[in-house]
Amino acid sequence: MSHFLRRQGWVASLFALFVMLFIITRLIQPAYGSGDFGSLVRAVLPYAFAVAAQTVVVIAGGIDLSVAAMMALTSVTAASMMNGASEEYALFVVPFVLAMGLVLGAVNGLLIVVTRVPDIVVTLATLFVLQGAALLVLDAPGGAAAEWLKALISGTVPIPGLPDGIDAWIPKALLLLIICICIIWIPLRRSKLGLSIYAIGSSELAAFRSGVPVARTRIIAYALSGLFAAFGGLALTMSTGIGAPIPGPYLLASVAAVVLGGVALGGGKGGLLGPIVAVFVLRLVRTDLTLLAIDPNVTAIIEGAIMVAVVMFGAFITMRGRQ
Amino acid sequence: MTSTPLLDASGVAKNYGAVAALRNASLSVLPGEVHALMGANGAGKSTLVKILTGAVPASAGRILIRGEARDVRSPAAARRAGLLPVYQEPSLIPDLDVLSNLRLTGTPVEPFRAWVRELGIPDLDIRDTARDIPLAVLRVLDLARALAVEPDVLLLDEMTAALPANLAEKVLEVVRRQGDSGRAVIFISHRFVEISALCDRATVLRDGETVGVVDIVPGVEEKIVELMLGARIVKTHVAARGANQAAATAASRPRLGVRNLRFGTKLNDVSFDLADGEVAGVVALEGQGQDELFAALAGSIRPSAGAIEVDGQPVKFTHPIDAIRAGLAYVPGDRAEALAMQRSVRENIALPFSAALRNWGPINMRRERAKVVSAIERLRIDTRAQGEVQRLSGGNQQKVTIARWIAADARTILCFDPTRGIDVGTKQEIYKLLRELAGNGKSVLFYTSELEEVQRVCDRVIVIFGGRVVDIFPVEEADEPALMRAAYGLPRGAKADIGILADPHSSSPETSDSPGTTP
Amino acid sequence: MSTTAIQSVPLGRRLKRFMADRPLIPLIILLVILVVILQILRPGIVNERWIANTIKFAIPLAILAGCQTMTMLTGGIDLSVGTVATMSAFIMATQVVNQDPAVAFLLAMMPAVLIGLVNGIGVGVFRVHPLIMTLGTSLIGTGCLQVYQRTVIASGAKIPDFLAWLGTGLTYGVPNALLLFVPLAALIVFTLSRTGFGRLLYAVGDNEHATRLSGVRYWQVISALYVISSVLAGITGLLYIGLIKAPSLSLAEPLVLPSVAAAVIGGTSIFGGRGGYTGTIIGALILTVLTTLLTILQMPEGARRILFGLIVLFVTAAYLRIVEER
Amino acid sequence: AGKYTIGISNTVQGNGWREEMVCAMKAQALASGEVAKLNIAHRNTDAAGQLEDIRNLISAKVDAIVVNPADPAGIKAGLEEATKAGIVVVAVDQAVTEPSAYIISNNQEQYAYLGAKWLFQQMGGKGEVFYMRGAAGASADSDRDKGFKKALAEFPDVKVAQEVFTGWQQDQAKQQILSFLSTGTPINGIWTSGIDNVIVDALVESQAPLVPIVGADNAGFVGQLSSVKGLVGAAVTNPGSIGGAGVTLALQILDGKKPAQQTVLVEPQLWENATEEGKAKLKAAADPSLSPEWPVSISIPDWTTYTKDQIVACKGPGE
Ligand SMILES: Nc1ncnc2c1ncn2[C@@H]1O[C@H](COP(=O)(O)OP(=O)(O)OP(=O)(O)O)[C@@H](O)[C@H]1O
Ligand SMILES: Nc1ncnc2c1ncn2[C@@H]1O[C@H](COP(=O)(O)OP(=O)(O)OP(=O)(O)O)[C@@H](O)[C@H]1O
Ligand SMILES: [Mg+2]
Ligand SMILES: [Mg+2]
Repeated sequence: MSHFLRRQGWVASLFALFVMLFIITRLIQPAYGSGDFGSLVRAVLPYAFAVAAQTVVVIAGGIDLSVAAMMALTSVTAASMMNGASEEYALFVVPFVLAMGLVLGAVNGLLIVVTRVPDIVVTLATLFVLQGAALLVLDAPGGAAAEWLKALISGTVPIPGLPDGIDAWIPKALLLLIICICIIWIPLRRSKLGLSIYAIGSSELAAFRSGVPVARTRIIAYALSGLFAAFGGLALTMSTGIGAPIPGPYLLASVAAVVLGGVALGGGKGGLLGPIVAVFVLRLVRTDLTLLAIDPNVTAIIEGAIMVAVVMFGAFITMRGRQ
Repeated sequence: MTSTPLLDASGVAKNYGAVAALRNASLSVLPGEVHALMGANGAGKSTLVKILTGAVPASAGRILIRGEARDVRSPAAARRAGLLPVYQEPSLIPDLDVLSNLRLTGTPVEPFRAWVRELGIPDLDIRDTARDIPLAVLRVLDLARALAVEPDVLLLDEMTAALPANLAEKVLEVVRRQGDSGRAVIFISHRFVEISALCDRATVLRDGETVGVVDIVPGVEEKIVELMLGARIVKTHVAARGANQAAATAASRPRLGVRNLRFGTKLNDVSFDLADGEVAGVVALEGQGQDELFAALAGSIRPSAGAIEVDGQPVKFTHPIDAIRAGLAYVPGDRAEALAMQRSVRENIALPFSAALRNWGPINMRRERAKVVSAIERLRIDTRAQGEVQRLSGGNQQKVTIARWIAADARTILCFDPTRGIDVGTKQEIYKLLRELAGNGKSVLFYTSELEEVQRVCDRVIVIFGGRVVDIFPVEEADEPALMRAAYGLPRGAKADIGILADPHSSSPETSDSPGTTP
Repeated sequence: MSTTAIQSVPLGRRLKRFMADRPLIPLIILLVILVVILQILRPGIVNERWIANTIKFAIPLAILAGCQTMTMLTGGIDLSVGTVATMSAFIMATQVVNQDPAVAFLLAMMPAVLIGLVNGIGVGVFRVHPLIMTLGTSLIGTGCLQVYQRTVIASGAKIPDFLAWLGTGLTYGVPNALLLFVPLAALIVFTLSRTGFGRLLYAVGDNEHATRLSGVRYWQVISALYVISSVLAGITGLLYIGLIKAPSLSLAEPLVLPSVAAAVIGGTSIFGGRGGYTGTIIGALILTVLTTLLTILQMPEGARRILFGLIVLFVTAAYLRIVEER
Repeated sequence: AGKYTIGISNTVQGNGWREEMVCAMKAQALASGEVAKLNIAHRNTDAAGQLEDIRNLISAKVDAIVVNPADPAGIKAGLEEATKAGIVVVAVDQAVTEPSAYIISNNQEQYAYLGAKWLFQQMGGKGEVFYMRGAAGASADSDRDKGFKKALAEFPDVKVAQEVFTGWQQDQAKQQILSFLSTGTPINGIWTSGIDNVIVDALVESQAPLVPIVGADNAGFVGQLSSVKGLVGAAVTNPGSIGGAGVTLALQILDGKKPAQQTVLVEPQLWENATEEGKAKLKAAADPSLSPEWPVSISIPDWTTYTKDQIVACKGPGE
């Protein structure tokens, strides 16, 4: 029990924060209902994938500055491939784009391993490369998305055995997020590969001496990051119906959410749940600021202050805990 | 015995840039043998182990395993070949719990648990994160993890250096049984007691070269030391202080007074005095509160009750700088804690000079250089790789941690196991140094996990058990059995069988480098 | 221990070791190679005027990269430099309309000091990760600037003549900005190598615990560091506004990522404990020349960015190869 | 006094033009007297982020949403949901593909065409032009590119000497022009996508010949057109006050006065300093008291009713 609390305490408090914010939201806007929650989840979707992409590499002791650019590239690729194509063609596009993310991510990892240049520089360089590639694919926002893809994240699905009242609170987008992440993350976390990812993040030397193939594990971590980023790119295309070659604000947001979610930037610690709950919190804060009609220039100040305050609070708690 | 060697390495060389860590090392280990690998600090023992287990690629050399040439390229490959190391630094993944660490290396859990119990740690929770486990226990876990897969050759790099006596004993027992069961162990240690109690043969390295292989027979220590040190044969007589000194120290006001110190559940009521010109030894088993005592004196933790007095004045430390200002300098046992590994020897030694806000300005390079050089010379630090401390051998790193406070001219030095992993020659130097410091009026509080050191260096012995001072007695009464009994919390004078170190047969050859301190 | 024998080492090896000991040399060689490529692509471009321009634009980048170098030495990073520079530039340009230049200067430097202090306390006392801390303060700073901006819409803006002279002026073909930069750079280099504070930056980044045991108060070092970094960023802002002469709310933001890149290309480790400022200066020059090179090339914007990324990667990798031992 | 709540969504922050747009929205909402509250989402984000903002505004139950779209097609779903929720949607500055939305927009293609055509005429129909675009991949930039190319097609002897993307960043633009100047390549004209005053500065500082320059009606550039000796140039209007017009349109629709068509285009004007008539226009337009990044055309006849003081105060209802 104490192990669980120590490990999950931060996530639990984040979740409590989310619930509290949700109650506040209902107080501000009593009509805030399941449809609005659905909107929230759709807004969360690309951020959640971006942060998942970032989390994997951060746990492995790295950082990936190319997350947002990777999302842009996969998004424009998907959108331009689906432009004018049939609905069925999209069935091919989705796996293609995901594979592309996986491969490009692996290339990131490979470059880090082979050149031995620090990850932050390699991914900064690939940030430019991927951005450039996105511009070559589409030099202005455009393309299209298959209708079924767009439908995949809007509305809810009737889940047998659940009353409609509850079902309404489980939007398709949330299901999609949970499924995509669970399929990849849960088996991984329990596998030896998952342990190896934590191990190289925690101590590369100790991992190597424990027989972990460090280079291969690092490449796989970046490949997974690319895969999640490709999911994020698809999520962008699904929600907007187009692809935009200029990366959105997902890079810094992903790093912020990783830290808010209790994943140490040094690597080796944390999980995926925390950062994703953090994304929900950050998006809900945004909603509340809009609902309250706060001066938009002040919202930047508030968002920054919240970020700093939460992390400071966390640091303060750990400091107290240590004494 | 004419069986093929389990492991046969010859002509092994390794260059780190301009530094040749190994030139021409060879090592041959027979089945059923506990084989000692000996050498002064920086001789290349750890490097050889790393090469044999694939952690570091060799620049040259040939390695045969069971007579077959094998290219061991990674620790995983070595593991498959039946070679399991316990390196000088713990290699559990700090952020994973013990269980995950086992799964990562494919170690079966039940045998591991059995070994852990056998090695004297009955209450391990395998869900504990490695980072939260004390260093000594980590080392034992490292060993248990290696033992659990029943390796053909076990390579132990200074396994016992960081262990308190009770754990060290168990390790020795287990290692000896490994040898008896037909497997082989390569055992690195600077402690002759252990070598003679345990090993069959010894390979001696000097400056990266194998200079001899000897059978361990009573009296061979002299020869090994000669081989190890080459021309540099040191025969120092570190005498404890003379009787006149004793009188002087007793009379003067205590330099440091500790009064009823408490910290959580770890320290319950510790009181003692430390006089000017005195070296007081602290003896304790693992985890009896000695870490907390030193941390409190160093200003790293705040005691929950009790008082510390310096020169009769009560002091309160909120940060190590307060302790340093009061003249207390702390040398931690774990050198990784004390050194900026990527910086030079010089910068590491000069670090305390810049600590205070008013010393943030330009540095007087000439003055600094003079001080640093004199400290380096005084401790005979091997400066071949001085550009980065991490390239020094373990022993030389350890010396840098002490040199810092010599250069800063601290009045009281709190040494926590300073000779951990240091070769005999260097040990002698450090003993001499501590005595010299005491002779110059400095005070030294000296915790050691090697009981025999107490007799060499200390004037008085403070025994801690269960967070309390259970006994304080003069060094004259501190022979090893007495210390051992006291450390176990037994009243002085009681008799009890406490393991092989008490066995007169295995400890009797221990004469070569302990000249005449036992009464 | 015997001294290592001086063996006859092959020339290539010796050359490599020579360069490894002087990491600046390979960096300078890389810079020269870029300039030569530029000259081949556009014969005649490498003239006095071009050099002056390059230096003018490299200087603000180099100073900000100095902030990154120093913070990176301690294992940190300062992402708020862009915002701080923009703030001081914007405040200077708008305040100087109605205020005495000295007062305007003080007003302009105020937010810099403040943000630096907050960063320092957050990182040094509360142990917030520098990336998050400086990102947070940069968001807060941007917000404040937006609010401030509304109060001065009507007052217009003016670039003080002195700043314009410093930012754009030339004396005998030499940019005046060097008058500011050379002493500043010398000061940074001296601080890092020959002062107690500089020593502490390296040591803290290498092993914080060890510095604590040696009596160093972490929060003092970190607070001072981030204040210094912010003040440097503020000064950069003033210089930059003199160069660009158009105050905007995102003036220096585009310099943030390149400043990190310049420091890393220059050989400073992002993990702390390793690096220096001279390398960073060359790093900034390399990036500036690279930008010109890509502007000159006639190719689609996408291809240009790809090339930029690849060259940055290649330069860093080549540099590491050369400097690394073994 | 007002009764409506209007939501505003904008995705570029910290750029003079957009700031003016937001201030115009606020000022117009205040001046109209019909608006009780403005609910502004104003930050740097992409189409997906704008969708989030629009949906938040729907949750906030605003009566109308005035939006400067991050992308014409990318926010279609959100706008559709808004219309379904009974919210009036007005897009300003750029068109949107959602058919139920009303559009009041500056004609970006025309903006580029007008300026480029004038420039090519000034160059005598031949020579080399330095083409300084906006941000690669932005939809306003690609619209302008269409207009520029259209004009270019009409002047076969005009060649593009160099094409660069300024990213609408002044420092980048300045570095690009200075690098270009030092190559010594002769040019006969410069077309900029609104990053203009730094270009004039660069020419003056480096004592390069002042070739004709086309820019936008930013206060700084308009001032330069009258003050810099020997500078021939033209400012094409691209009023940020279009935001105010958007608010007016939304209010008209809320009041039941629907416009004849869904789309209202505000045509750009060109103010040049080559003729006396143009100079007079420039003089009338110039406003040195404005922040140099602000467009000087702070109002749009028939569409905005606020005063200059009101827009400069940048205060909305209830502030
Ligand atoms: N990574 C490295 N880079 C440069 N030199 C190194 C490196 N590792 C070891 N050395 C050098 O190699 C030599 C042998 O070191 P090694 O650690 O093997 O010694 P050791 O015999 O284990 O000593 P100790 O008893 O002190 O642990 C030393 O001189 C050391 O300075
Ligand atoms: N840069 C330096 N180079 C060499 N020696 C130094 C240097 N700075 C300080 N020292 C020496 O280190 C010792 C401690 O110096 P420091 O200035 O820290 O004194 P302090 O103990 O803090 O002083 P006080 O007791 O007066 O407060 C002195 O012997 C001093 O001469
Ligand atoms: Mg060793
Ligand atoms: Mg050793």
